Amino acid sequence: MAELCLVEAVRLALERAMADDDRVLVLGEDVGRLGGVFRATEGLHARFGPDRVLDLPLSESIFCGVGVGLAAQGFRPVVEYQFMGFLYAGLEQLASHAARLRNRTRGRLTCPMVVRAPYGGGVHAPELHSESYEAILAHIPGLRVVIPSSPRRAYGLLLAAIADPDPVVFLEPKRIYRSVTEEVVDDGRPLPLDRCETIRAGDDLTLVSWGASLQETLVAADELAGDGIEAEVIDVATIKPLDTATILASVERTGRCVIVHEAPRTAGMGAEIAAQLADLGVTSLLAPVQRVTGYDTIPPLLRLEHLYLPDVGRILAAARRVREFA
Amino acid sequence: MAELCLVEAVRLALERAMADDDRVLVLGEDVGRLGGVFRATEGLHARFGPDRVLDLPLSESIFCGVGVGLAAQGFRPVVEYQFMGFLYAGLEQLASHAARLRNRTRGRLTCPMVVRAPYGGGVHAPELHSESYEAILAHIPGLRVVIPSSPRRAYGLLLAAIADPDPVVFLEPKRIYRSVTEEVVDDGRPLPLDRCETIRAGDDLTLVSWGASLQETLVAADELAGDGIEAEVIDVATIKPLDTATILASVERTGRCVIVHEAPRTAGMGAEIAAQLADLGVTSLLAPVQRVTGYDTIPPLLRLEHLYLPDVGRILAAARRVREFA
Amino acid sequence: MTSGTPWGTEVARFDVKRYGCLDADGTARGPLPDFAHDRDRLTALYRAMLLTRVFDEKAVALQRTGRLGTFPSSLGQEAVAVGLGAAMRPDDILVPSFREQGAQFWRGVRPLDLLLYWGGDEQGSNFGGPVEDFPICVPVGTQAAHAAGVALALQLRGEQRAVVCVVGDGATSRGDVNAAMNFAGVRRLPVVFVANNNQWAISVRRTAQTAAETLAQKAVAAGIGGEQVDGNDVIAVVARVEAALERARSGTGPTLLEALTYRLADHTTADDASRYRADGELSAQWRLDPVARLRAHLISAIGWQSDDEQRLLSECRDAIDAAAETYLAATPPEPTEMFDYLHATLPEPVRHQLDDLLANVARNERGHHDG
Amino acid sequence: MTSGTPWGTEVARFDVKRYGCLDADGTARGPLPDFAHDRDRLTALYRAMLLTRVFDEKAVALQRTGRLGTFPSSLGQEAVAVGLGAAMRPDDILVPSFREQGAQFWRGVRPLDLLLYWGGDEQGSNFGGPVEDFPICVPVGTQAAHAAGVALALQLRGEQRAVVCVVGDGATSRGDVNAAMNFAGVRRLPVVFVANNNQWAISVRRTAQTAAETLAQKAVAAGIGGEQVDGNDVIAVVARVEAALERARSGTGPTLLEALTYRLADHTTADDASRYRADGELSAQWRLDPVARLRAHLISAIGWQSDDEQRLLSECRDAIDAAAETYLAATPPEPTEMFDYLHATLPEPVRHQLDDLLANVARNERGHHDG
Ligand SMILES: Cc1ncc(C[n+]2csc(CCOP(=O)(O)OP(=O)(O)O)c2C)c(N)n1
Ligand SMILES: Cc1ncc(C[n+]2csc(CCOP(=O)(O)OP(=O)(O)O)c2C)c(N)n1
Ligand SMILES: [Mg+2]
Ligand SMILES: [Mg+2]
Repeated sequence: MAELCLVEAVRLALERAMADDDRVLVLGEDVGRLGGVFRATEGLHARFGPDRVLDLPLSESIFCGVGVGLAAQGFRPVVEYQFMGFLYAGLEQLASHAARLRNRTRGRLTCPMVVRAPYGGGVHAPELHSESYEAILAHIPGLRVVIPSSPRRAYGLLLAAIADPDPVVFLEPKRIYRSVTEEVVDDGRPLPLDRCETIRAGDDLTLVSWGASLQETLVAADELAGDGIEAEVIDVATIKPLDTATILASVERTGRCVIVHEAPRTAGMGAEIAAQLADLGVTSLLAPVQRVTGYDTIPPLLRLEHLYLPDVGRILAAARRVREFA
Repeated sequence: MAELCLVEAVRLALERAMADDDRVLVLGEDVGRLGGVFRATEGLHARFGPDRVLDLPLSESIFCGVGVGLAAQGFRPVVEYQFMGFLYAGLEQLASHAARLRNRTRGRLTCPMVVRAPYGGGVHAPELHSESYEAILAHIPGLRVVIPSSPRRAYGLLLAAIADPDPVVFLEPKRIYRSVTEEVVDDGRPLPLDRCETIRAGDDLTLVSWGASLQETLVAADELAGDGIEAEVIDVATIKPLDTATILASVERTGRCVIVHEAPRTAGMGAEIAAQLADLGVTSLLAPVQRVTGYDTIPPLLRLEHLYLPDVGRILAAARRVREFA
Repeated sequence: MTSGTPWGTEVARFDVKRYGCLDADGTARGPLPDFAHDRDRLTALYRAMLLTRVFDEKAVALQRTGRLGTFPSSLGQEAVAVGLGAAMRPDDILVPSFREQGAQFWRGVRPLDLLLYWGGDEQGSNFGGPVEDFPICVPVGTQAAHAAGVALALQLRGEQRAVVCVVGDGATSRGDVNAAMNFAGVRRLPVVFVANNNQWAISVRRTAQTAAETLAQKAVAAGIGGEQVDGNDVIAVVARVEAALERARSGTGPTLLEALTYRLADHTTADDASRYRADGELSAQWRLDPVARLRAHLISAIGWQSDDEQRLLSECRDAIDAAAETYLAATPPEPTEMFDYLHATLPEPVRHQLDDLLANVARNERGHHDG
Repeated sequence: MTSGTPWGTEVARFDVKRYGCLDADGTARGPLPDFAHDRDRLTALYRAMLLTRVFDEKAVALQRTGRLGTFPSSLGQEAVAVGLGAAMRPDDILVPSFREQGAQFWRGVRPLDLLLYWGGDEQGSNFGGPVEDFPICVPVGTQAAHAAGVALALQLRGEQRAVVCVVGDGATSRGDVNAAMNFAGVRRLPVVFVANNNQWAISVRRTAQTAAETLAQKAVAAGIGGEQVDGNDVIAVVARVEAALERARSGTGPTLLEALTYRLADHTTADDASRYRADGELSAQWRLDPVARLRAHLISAIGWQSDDEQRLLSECRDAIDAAAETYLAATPPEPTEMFDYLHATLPEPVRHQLDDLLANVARNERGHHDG
């Protein structure tokens, strides 16, 4: 049992999956000898060789398409996009083919593929290295979308994603790739792909978040606790399918909810969650659901980036608004 | 003054814009001599010639990029994607460049480009000819998203989109390209790009929709009127920026709301609207907002397509649910 | 002051060859490949081309009478599809575009399957026979990446099999097609790309797609072999695809084979080609009709008689009529099918939507508000 | 039974030439172009290359000390950027990748602008000077389509101007780069694509990008001219880019010019190239250093002295130091800037978000919860 950081847990899950199942392949840019620009595939090339860990030519538009071909043939490709900002070029293949192959052929061909990408801002990287558009992926029928927010969840969810018989997009919050560590047992045990995780219990308020923003959300919860307000904190983790039941049960109890995500506000996953709460929870809501999100602007370069991402102050302000709502 | 159908109104607006401003260019597949597969550009090639109406090689990934170059140089490109299903390949350029050029250069270069695409299902076409992912576009900061639902709105909104100094995605509900006609005055007058249109007044219930689904929504409103229930019907028209004020004012009055769209449910624009109603309208809502949408499945081929798209029955059932909510 | 320019040396050189066996009137230009001396083989090729033509006619007729969706005829291009289908081994894998019915039939996809497909039932892509073959691909050119992926799978498993991927002339402008060929080149994948150059992409002429003199030379960018073949000459198509497949299987690398043919039909039943193409062009191209050419060759080479022709034609018509009847009598898909294949197991949250569908179906059956 | 194969004729033929003027030791291989006899021109080129090198050094140092974001040095590639910049006319338009600081400086972008940019302030792309030039492009290869669009604009207006678009060797694998070149070919657009082949795309070698023997031959697919130039030979780069621009402006069509060079630096400051590349390779490449080569040429051709060298070097250092100081003293951007350039006018619904930002800034200033 070792203390691992999130990216190490990703690496461990990849290594475990590759060791257990030689249909698992890793493909992407710089995933080979370099081990990925974030080292998520470090050592895999050395251990499994160039026929299982493939550096692809720089052509994102075909990565997922190559994956579709491999997957249809029974392989389990894990395709890395170096940054989510460069996954736009892969959306055509994801939406038009990966997500549809099973349905199109009535199950004759299937697409057990995982698409991994580091996502989100806050690492002082250049432009287009901070995208966070999980909602776009969640809107596409036939895809599962997963975002781990801790090393253990990264390990278990990635194993589950690789084992899943259908395409899964696995987004890794790179801001906390190395900052969050915990003990991870390499037991090969997957986590369910359709469950939110309640990571802090509380009765006064529900805070819903995922990815790196969960860190600020937890800090906010601590601050609120200092004021005697006990917040329940839910890590959504599986963006799609969305475990509405867990969120709903919490909000029915607390009556108040703040959703935190760093993606832009309009048509983000926060909207979907808030809408479901409104659909189902109108009778129990004591205050309008608040969304603390990235703004509907272009994420600024690094000088202003910290003001774009939800911070503890904004979360607290929203929490106070829902608390004080008469 | 002539009775025009929707696609004729599109054509008229294009012709008018091209005649009034020779910076306006039309680019796409088959937009030239053929006049577009739906005839939206019919006659433009003959009138304005091959230097203003350009058939591009079949390479959707660069259409918007070419448009960015033209727009940065002061042209006003109107780029047609033959079907929205093939716009996935254009998303990288739209999201990474078109939407960002002004911000990236602090206004030095700008992108007054319009991207047109027929969208939506119900025309018995092959696979991937029925996409409806306006929510994906609306999630991308820096884009405007417009969907006309009548010939007059098509004419005025398209003129406004072309005149707008920033990129606009203009989605045309092809199911009603020819079925809806009305008189359109060719007066060159744009419509505002940030206003919903209330197309039927009523106090008992608000029905919110856009695009082709508005037709079923209006039929449902008529049926409800037969039962003595007066529904207000709002055509959202400008998906982004969203005219929340108009929708909210209506729902504050009626207390009940059904949103109808043919895109998949999860993270669709219905979620955004419902979330905003929940954000702001918790005090006035008498029933949970209902969403009648395409399902979170792959849109079926034509044999089952009619059961995928929201129909009058589903809208009425939802309307009854919000009416009868205690 | 002397003036000069930088000193240049040639560092690479390429050429593109065009291959053919039969002249337009069916005469052999020289010694034919072995298989072309086999009467059964020749008549099988002819039958497959005729069957395809009869199928296309029937499908267009069904569409015109509202009993089929939009349909792309392969009229005039039968030799490309049949030729490549015939060149493949059964365990090779076809990754088609949407106009290769001739190849699909050869490989065991039934006319019924394709009628179901174009009639709007996904079951049409759940064909038996070549179960590893890809289904028809609608987004132009996107199948090239799949072909590379499938070929990579075959290579990784060390199998002696290869992939044939078909793209149109229009599709060769798609960046991902170029990228897929490039990737295939890097790994010397066992794949043959056939560019089915029918001279048109809907209303856009081949010459408006690219300034390249040939499509075959797109191979040069990918560092793979490229050549042209007369696509109205089924014997040449079979021979060149076979040779390319041989290279693919033996690890010599991929090939881009440009098959020169012509789309004698409208783009699809939704198109009216007279809006953009001159009658004269069409009638000139009819003189190169691949079916007539092979028939002429059969007459001179194996003494094909008009009896033989009639027998074969009615055999094809019967087969296609029977398929059409079965198609028209087929039970429509169950509404719930739209949820059955979304994922291996339906996620809980989507179950509500299935319920909603069922409630709506029930409502519709009670006769209310049929949208 | 005779056995034959289809009859093949050559239908197209291509070659790729490589151009150079100076040997690795700076000796002219033959008569040099006129401009290379102009002392001022030569020293200007040398100064620009030196300035670029000094800038890169400074930028890396700033990054290492936490005062700049991730930065891509152009060490070893100065001749490509400076050469193409010098070949352009002021009213031509540059559509760069992200490693062409040498070209940008030549055209009037200030070192300060690029420091602001890599320091995380968008104002760095709001440069004066070449106001029609595109800003640095982060998504690899996507700029090629912009270049085609800009060139189309110039062509439609009938202007005698042209575009230079730079892509890396890795970028040539991107489908959209191929598609953009193809489109440029179809319309004979006034554009020169420079493939800055520094042999690496982060950790991926040029030979793993494509099986093509040269990147120049990617031009063949697009039906445009393609050639190689020694990218460590600034005289050859200037001459060949000038010639290509001349062809572009005169309507002869686009060119793909592969400039052969080497990335002597890490990919960016975030990279550690020693993980994937052998020291031996690096030291061999240092012997081809373009700055040393031009210096050697200057010494023999115009009697360049070590005094001249020292004077120039300290001039460059002073200029860059001054830029760095101005950069470090620059006022940070206003928070509201993130809303100011979203659209020409801020849509009403986003105004609430601007208010939220301002409230947050105020909160932070009061010292609470600085995230
Ligand atoms: C990506 C994409 N863009 C546009 C279309 C619409 N479309 C269908 S076929 C076609 C032309 C294809 O031309 P070509 O590749 O030459 O094939 P052909 O139809 O001639 O067989 C177009 C534009 C499509 N199906 N997919
Ligand atoms: C579309 C895209 N994919 C990936 C990246 C990450 N990335 C930045 S530079 C680079 C390699 C580019 O190689 P090359 O084109 O040879 O240019 P060079 O860096 O050598 O100048 C990669 C993969 C990116 N910026 N954009
Ligand atoms: Mg064609
Ligand atoms: Mg490189």
